[in-house]
Amino acid sequence: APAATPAPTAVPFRVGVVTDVGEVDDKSFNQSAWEGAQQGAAAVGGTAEYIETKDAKDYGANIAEFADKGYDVIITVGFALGQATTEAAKKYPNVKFIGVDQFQGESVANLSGLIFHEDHSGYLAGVLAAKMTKTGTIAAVLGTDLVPPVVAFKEGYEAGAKATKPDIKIISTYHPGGLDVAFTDPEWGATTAAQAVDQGADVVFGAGGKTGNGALIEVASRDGLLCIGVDSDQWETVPEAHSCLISSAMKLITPGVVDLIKLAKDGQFPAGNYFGDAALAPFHDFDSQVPADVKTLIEDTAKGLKDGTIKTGYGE
Amino acid sequence: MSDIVLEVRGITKRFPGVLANDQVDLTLRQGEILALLGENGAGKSTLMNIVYGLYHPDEGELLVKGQAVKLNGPRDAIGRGIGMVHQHFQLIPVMTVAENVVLGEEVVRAGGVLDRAKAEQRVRDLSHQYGLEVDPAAIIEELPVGTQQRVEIVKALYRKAEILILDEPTAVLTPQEGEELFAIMRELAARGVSIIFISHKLKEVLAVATRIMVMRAGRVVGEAEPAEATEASLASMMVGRDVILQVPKAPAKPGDVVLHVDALTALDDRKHQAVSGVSFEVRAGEILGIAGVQGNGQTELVEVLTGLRASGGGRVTIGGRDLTHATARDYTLAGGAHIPEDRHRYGMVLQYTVADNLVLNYYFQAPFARGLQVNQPAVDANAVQQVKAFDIRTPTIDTRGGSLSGGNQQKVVVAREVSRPIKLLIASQPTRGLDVGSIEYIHRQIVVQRDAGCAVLLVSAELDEIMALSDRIAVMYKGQILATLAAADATREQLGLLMAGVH
Amino acid sequence: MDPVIIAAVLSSALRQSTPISLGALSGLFCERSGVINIGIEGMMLMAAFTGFVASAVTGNIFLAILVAVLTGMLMALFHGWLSIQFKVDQIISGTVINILAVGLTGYFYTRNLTTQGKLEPIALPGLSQIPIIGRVLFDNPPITYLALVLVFVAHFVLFHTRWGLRLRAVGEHPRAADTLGINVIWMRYANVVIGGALAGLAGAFLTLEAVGSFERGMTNGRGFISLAVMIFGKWTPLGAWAGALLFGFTNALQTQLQFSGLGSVIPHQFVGMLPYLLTIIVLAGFVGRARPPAAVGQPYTKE
Amino acid sequence: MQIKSPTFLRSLTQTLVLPLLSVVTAVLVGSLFMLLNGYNPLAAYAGMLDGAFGSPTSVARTLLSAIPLLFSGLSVAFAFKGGLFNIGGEGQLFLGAVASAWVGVAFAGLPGVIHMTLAVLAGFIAGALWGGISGALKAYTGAHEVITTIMLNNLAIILAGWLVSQGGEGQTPGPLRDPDPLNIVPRTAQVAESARLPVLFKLGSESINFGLILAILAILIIWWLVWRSTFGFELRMVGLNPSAGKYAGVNVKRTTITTMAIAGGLAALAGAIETLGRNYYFAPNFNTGYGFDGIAVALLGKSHPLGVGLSAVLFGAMDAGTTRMQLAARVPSEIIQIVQALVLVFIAAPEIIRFIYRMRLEKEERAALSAGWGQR
Ligand SMILES: Nc1ncnc2c1ncn2[C@@H]1O[C@H](COP(=O)(O)OP(=O)(O)OP(=O)(O)O)[C@@H](O)[C@H]1O
Ligand SMILES: Nc1ncnc2c1ncn2[C@@H]1O[C@H](COP(=O)(O)OP(=O)(O)OP(=O)(O)O)[C@@H](O)[C@H]1O
Ligand SMILES: [Mg+2]
Ligand SMILES: [Mg+2]
Repeated sequence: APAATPAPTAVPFRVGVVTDVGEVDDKSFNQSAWEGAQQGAAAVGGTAEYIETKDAKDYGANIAEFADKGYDVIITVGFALGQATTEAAKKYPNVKFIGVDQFQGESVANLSGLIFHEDHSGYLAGVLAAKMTKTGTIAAVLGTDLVPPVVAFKEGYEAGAKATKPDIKIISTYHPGGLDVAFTDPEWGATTAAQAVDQGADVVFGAGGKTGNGALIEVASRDGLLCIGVDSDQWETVPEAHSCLISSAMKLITPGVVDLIKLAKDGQFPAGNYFGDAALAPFHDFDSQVPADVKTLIEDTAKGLKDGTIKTGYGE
Repeated sequence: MSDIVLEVRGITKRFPGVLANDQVDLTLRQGEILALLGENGAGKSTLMNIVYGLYHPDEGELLVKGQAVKLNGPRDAIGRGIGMVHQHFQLIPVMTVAENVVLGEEVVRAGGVLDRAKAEQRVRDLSHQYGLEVDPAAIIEELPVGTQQRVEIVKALYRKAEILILDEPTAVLTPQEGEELFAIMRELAARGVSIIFISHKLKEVLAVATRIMVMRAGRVVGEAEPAEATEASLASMMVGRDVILQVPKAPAKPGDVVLHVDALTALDDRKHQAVSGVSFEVRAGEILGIAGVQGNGQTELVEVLTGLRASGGGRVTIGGRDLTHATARDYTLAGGAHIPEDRHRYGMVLQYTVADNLVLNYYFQAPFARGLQVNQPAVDANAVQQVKAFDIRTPTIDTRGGSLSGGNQQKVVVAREVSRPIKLLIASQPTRGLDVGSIEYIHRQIVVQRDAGCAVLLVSAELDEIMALSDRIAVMYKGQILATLAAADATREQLGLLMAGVH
Repeated sequence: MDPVIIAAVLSSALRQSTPISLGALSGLFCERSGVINIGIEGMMLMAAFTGFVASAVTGNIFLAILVAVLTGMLMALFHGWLSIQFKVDQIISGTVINILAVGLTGYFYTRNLTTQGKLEPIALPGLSQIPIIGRVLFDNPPITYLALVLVFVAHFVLFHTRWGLRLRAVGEHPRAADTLGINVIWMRYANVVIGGALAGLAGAFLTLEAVGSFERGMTNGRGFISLAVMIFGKWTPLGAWAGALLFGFTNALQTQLQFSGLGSVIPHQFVGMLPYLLTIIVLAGFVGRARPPAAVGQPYTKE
Repeated sequence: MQIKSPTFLRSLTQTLVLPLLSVVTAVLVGSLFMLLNGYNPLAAYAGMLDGAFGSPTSVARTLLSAIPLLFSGLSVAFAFKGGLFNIGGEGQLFLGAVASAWVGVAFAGLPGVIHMTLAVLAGFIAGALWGGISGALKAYTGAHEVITTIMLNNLAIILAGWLVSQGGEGQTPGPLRDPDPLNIVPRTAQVAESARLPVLFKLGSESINFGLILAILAILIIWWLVWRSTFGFELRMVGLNPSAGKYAGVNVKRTTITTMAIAGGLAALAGAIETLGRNYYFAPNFNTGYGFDGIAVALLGKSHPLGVGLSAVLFGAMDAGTTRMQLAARVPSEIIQIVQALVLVFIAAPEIIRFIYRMRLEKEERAALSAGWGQR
């Protein structure tokens, strides 16, 4: 049996992370959340531990694994864990839950959904794409519309592009399959990107896990094209795409998680939805290729989105 | 011409529970036609399969042209000039004649590319040389059985066979086709080919063999010269006692028409017309025998009548009820019984117990079913009774049907079909592959049913069976009934000609 | 219609058909010899994985293809061992292959492996200049060309060579082949392994040519579609190829329909169902007189 | 005349010995894998046992995983008996979940028992229709069920997704989507209390719902249906020898369709019970994989309802124990899939077990799924 004996005195503040299907160092959601958990735990003088989920069936059990041991904060990563997290939050009212990417329809006192304005970063990506395209055609290769953040990215992207260049042609497509394949079909992403590029798209936004990564790598294999990643700074996660990756439409999970852990420790845990920041990643090697006026436009747009003077149109 | 080309010395072959060959000796001289006779299961095919390298003997040795050989497979046998035509043809139905002939010894160009034209030419040359007419480009499944058999012989000759084994080659042939085959065999023998020929038909053996060897229960029990032997002497040598294969049978007392078939047509599996406008009737208390070479539409006719195949036109009534488009269930419920031609395919579920097989098509009726449930006690009670009444040799009634011997399996089928009240019995090749004892038993059951007032339709490729049992005989040829004769008036020769389509 | 769009759709169709036709050829060699192969999916997945790992570790993409093909052959050997040697029901044996592949690729999945590059398109001089066709057919990466060639090679081998004749013979009537001295067991093993090599190539296509990276479960049913396509093509290479092209085309078409903005008119899911619906309809409606090899699924016992 | 065969007891032990040895051997080979990769198999398996049976809560989780596995396993096993291979469990499960959620939501206000019964039935019927399509395609066109069920899986999953999807701007949401504007998650609304499966008892921190009773009933009913009813007599006959079935007057087409329909319904019940007993709504990220796991469960259980029950518990335990195994030994949980595949290999090829343990095993009946491959 595992050594699960709790220390008799002065139990430290314990943070547990349950990943979505995949590894904790996936350089994406899981890793960002795990880093946030470690930094947050350190900041409040606690410890952090993780469980990697291997099968969607195990969400509930994995959460319970921490909850049963009396962890203080449990972070569940990803939209897919939303249901299991809500259930667990109701069952374990003394544990604080942070659901990354989980929109809260109803408010549960010990559950906070860390969500993002994906449409904002999508909008910024759209502005960038519209400014950088030479052909006037840009594309988006997306995971499934069953996942609202993906829809938000898309709607934001299209709105940003249109606002910047009204006559722009945007060709975008969702993966036709179910949730089980939509984010893990890189070849579909690649061939779909190719189909878009073949008809003139020169900037491709790949938003859909490994499916989107497939699109990025495909674009990278062709000369003179640009691609935009999603979620985290994909410069770090998809080195194969360096030759085209101009930026990524990010949601800043790590600082969001850190904030929420601190709030939990301070007893100011916000029930319901908690908005983290959404932003565009650095341009890395493309920094010199992005004209100064474009950079300024993006900074201004980001400000406008934040203060509400610019609207993406999504969810209104 | 007394060179010994093949010598078999002390061959023994055991199968689990069976001693198939027991210290068998055999010699074959060049240019002779040696007939091998014996009951079912006597071990003839086993012996030949050993000579052809398919089986390995447990004991004994083989000498080809005086040289001891060890055959590790057919390839070795072929290499030694041995060819075999199997009882069940070993032809690939979807391929052409030429492809079947050259398979394994293909005519190829560089890189293993088939040279079709050359292969076809080789086949054509061979068939001219030996007078075996075959079209090398024809697809096997489109050919009549007689032609398929010629292909098998060409296959052997192509491999330069000097020793040719023919395992029951005439079982599927018309008497006329049989004659043609004998001519071919004599021609081959004259050219120095040595032939071993297996048959159950004593007349043929006497006609074509130059020497006869008889096996029983795995042993050689005697030899005979055709000039001196008679059918009776051969039969008693085979069985070990005097045989009278005459079923005792009083004259028929026909009653009302039970089965009426009018202008019936049907297609075979390949959608070719197999039954073309057949009409006949069978009365209560009589046996109508349908004679004919296999493959002339009898199978399809029986399947239509018993609800296993859709009719293509015409009309069928049983006891006045229209059953033209009946299912097998309708047929059963109308008082029909069916002993199917292929008991493994239709007659039994080999994995089911004997008890379940005894109610196979009757399980849904009281007392075997109660509501939605099978009434197992009733099924078992029935089995106990039938096993006794029909002398079915089985360890228990829960034994799987598949582990019974062929004769006992057939008894299960017969018991099931005749032990319920029936008006009509259709028996198709009811004794195929059975030993003498079982044949006698089943023949007697058929006559008992007739005498009890049941109408019987008997379909058989065995002329002797037809002649022994039938009250009237219809001959089927190419999907039609050529003639219907009273059994008393029919002669073998007449029937033989009709079966070949001559009238 | 815009020729650029036509070319884009056709290219995508050809690309999506490539792993499917390789998979179908894999099934074909197995089934023509009498062995059902529903393990194509697993063989593809395993090969995609090992090929990727080999490429990441050695940096040699051709060596990686070799590794992928060998992996497919090894998996096939296992399938043969179970179904030919031990006479395990061939469908169960294929299922085992599939489950095992998911388990093994997941278990050995190595984090953060990346390869530098994938197989690049090679434009055939002259031919690639032909309008539309040139772009679609003559400007492709190597495995795509190879797959096209293999369709015709398979056709030729199957119907015009000694090997093909014997292969079909053991699938139709193994006993007959046996009586002519053809080694049925060996022929079946050999062709199942050839089938494995083809499935392995399909896997190599996915990671080494199409995507350039591996993801768990990335075959996403392509092996099963291959199987359907093989039956659709009535167990012939050319027919299977036609089926694969049709499947690739419906997929490319559904993407194009979304590009054209149709997605906001009718839910894109309906368009996404097209390829599967079409496969069922075609299988049920048109395969009609298709006749599988007579002995497929039956283990051969030498007396 | 002896009625019962004397080897009954011996064959029973043999029936049990083989699966047991198969599991043990697979576990040992799994250990080998772990040792090779530097994991500690003892810690891993100990963690697994603890997670599966170590506490009342663990036992409850094993049971809760076993219930859907039992239904999808029974589905595959039942179809096997009729000579059909249902790989369509996954899609049938989805539709069962959707249909029961729909009834659970749409018919709120019905009296409890009636509403719950209707919701469960709706799930069954949805799966039965979906399975029946494959059966009908097989019966009337000869399209092989392996392929049609795979295609129908894809269709069902896409269809179920659309039913609850939000879609993009300007698109109509799927008809079953939760109308609550605050909920952006694509899922149905919560099923009414009246349609939920009642909780039977609490085991540790988990609640065991009425699904357990349904599972036990299903085992008994399927056993009766296959081995005692006249339909079962026909079903097995068609499975073993369709020609003989035709000869015996069985409507083979109808039996094929009915068999696939019942199989589809059984798999769908797994989805219905998950929805009505645990989740209380359908969402497309609804637990997946039970449909495919059912194949292994059925094969391990030798397609006997009781055997399927036992193997469902074994697989359920493996599922429930995975998490703790991972925590205890940090071993990738895919090792479980490898072990499961190995169990299958050994079950399907007893010669390997016989070879390893130098023992004699009676020749036994083999599944013959391949018989109708691609044929009309
Ligand atoms: N492969 C086998 N396995 C087990 N027993 C066998 C096998 N082949 C033949 N036998 C048995 O060996 C005996 C001899 O069979 P064989 O086929 O040689 O007889 P046969 O003389 O050719 O009979 P028939 O006249 O029916 O052709 C029979 O009892 C048969 O059941
Ligand atoms: N495994 C077996 N167990 C028991 N009996 C068998 C077995 N295999 C075959 N037999 C029986 O042995 C006999 C010979 O079988 P086989 O398949 O060789 O047919 P055959 O009639 O002898 O054909 P041929 O004469 O053309 O060789 C048949 O009666 C068959 O029923
Ligand atoms: Mg014989
Ligand atoms: Mg015989």
